[in-house]
Amino acid sequence: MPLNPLTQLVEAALFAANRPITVEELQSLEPEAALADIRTALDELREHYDFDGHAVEVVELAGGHQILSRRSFAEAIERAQIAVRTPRLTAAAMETLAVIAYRQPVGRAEIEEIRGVSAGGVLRSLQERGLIEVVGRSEGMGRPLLYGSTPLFLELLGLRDLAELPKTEEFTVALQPHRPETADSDEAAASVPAAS
Amino acid sequence: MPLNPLTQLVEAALFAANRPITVEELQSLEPEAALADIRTALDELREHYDFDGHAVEVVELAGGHQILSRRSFAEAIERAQIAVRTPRLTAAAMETLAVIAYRQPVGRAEIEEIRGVSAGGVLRSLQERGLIEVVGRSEGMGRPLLYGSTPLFLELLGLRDLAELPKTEEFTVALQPHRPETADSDEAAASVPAAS
Amino acid sequence: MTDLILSPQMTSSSAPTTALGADPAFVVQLDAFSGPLDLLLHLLREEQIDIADIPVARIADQFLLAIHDLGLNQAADYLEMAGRLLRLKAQMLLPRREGEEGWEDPRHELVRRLLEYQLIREVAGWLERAAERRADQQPRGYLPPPPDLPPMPLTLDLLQLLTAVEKVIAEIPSPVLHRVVARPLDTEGALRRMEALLAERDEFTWREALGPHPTIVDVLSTLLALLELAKRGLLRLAQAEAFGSFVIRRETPPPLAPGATPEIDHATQSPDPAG
Repeated sequence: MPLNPLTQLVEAALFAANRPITVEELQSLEPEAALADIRTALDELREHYDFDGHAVEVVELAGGHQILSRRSFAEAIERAQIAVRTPRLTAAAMETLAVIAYRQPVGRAEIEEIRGVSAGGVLRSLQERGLIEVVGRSEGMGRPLLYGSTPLFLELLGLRDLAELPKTEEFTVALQPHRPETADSDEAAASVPAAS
Repeated sequence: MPLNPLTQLVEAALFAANRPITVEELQSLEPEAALADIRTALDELREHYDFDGHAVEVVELAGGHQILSRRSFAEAIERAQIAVRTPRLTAAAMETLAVIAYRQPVGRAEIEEIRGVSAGGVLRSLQERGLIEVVGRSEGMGRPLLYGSTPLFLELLGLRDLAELPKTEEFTVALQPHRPETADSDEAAASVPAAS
Repeated sequence: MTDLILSPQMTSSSAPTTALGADPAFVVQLDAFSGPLDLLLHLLREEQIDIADIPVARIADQFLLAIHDLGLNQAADYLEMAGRLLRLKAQMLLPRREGEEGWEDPRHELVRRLLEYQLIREVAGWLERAAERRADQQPRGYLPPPPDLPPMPLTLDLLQLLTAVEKVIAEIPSPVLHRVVARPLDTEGALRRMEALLAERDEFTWREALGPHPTIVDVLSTLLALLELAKRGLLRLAQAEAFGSFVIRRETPPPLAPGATPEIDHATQSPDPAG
């Protein structure tokens, strides 16, 4: 089942670009193709990869599409030292990202207030990694910088958009005062929730 | 015609690798596979890509194997890359560039003092884009690097040289290098307090 | 601040054994906690304490002991929290009447912060798991350098650069620069000016003495010159009212114009050769 020409073009572009590409960007490959045609081509490519059992798949994330290797091969690839895994962020970085993701645009003072620690170093390194960016200045005293998350943040988490972040209400378990008798079950639950 | 498991593994590894991978390296993915099995898997992958008209192919180079996009898509990919990225400078980069253009040679500390934010990430990205370069080291503590603008900077602005940068009264006051005030030479101006 | 640097003896009496103090492996791991709130949550969990009803005195002591044992008692963030806890401990000890109107539990703010932080921890955990899942999938590893492409067309123009320059300037806090310049008073010059004035007129005002647009230097020089001339008895300074402009009057006849003085005119009318 040979791929049709537009699908080939889409595959070439997704393969060449090392980041999520939007449907609109793909359309610029072939000006005569409608957005619907691009979507059809993406579907064909996705189905083809699935049907033939390719080790890669078309993933939708950060507002675009990207070809990524399938999850099941990660361990073997790492073991053979052919590619390295993205290094994990520290707890401090993750907490700071959490505050920014949910409160953006948010200033340093508020982040520090919530986390109870100074945030200068973490903010700088998150900014250098391109996971957050300055999105404006507050009207307050000294007009402090306000931070927001970047598309790369979505890429790091494999999210399509910010709406995919769980609502804070979904974490209400955590807001329940911690009671002795439920301590064990809480901890067990805390480690699982978003596994699916 | 679904790919067999070893072929999948080889595909995943070649896709994720940042360099050509030898048959021996591929073998380490699956210790039970013989070198001949790896070669068969490589052949199967190559034939599959050819048969289904994929935009990529398995190429043998530098003593190893690599998946590359086909030559016939080079133009489209090139076009796509241009369409994909419109590299615009961020406000932070612009401001940093402005400080450097008018104050060069200038160190990171001074840039940070003027802009009130850390400049490490921005400096690196401006340097990577070839808009600024290290032009020396300061005599000060730790002999910090000094930055200046590059010919590319002038090229992008359409300027013949730095002297063509506009000079307004405002700019010169704020961005001129500090000069130590010499008291005695000012006696003539003694009756005009504001040095306007 | 000094009372926050604890010696172990100060707390050992009240502190029950915590996992932190007992396990030496824990002590080494400084990064075990991402902040004072994290440590506080840990202590509450250890003790199986309801966040809504924290025994502040006990937790404050445990917190102090913990940061001491963990070597965190140098970190400002932990010290600040220790300070808060000690204040809270003191507030809880204040006597209050039963059912007192308007009494607010001083622990309220701490509880609010702990709950908020706990939520952020949950969110961070979710993000962490999402990132782990994403890291299980590799992007294409090899990216060839673009073949002989001209440098990326950067959107950069002069107007943008100048706008950026203006922005930078706008943000620069205007430097407070005091120019300190030696400005010697020109008393000599002022003396000569005053003598010239006195030669012409019997009487003139302070304002006239200063001339148009005097600088502070002119004012001081003129004043000194006038005082000097008054001391020599060449003029008299008079002020009609308090804070009024003062009048300068010549005290002796000018040597160069004898015929101009009224006294001489009256006394010696005839000897005038021209008469």
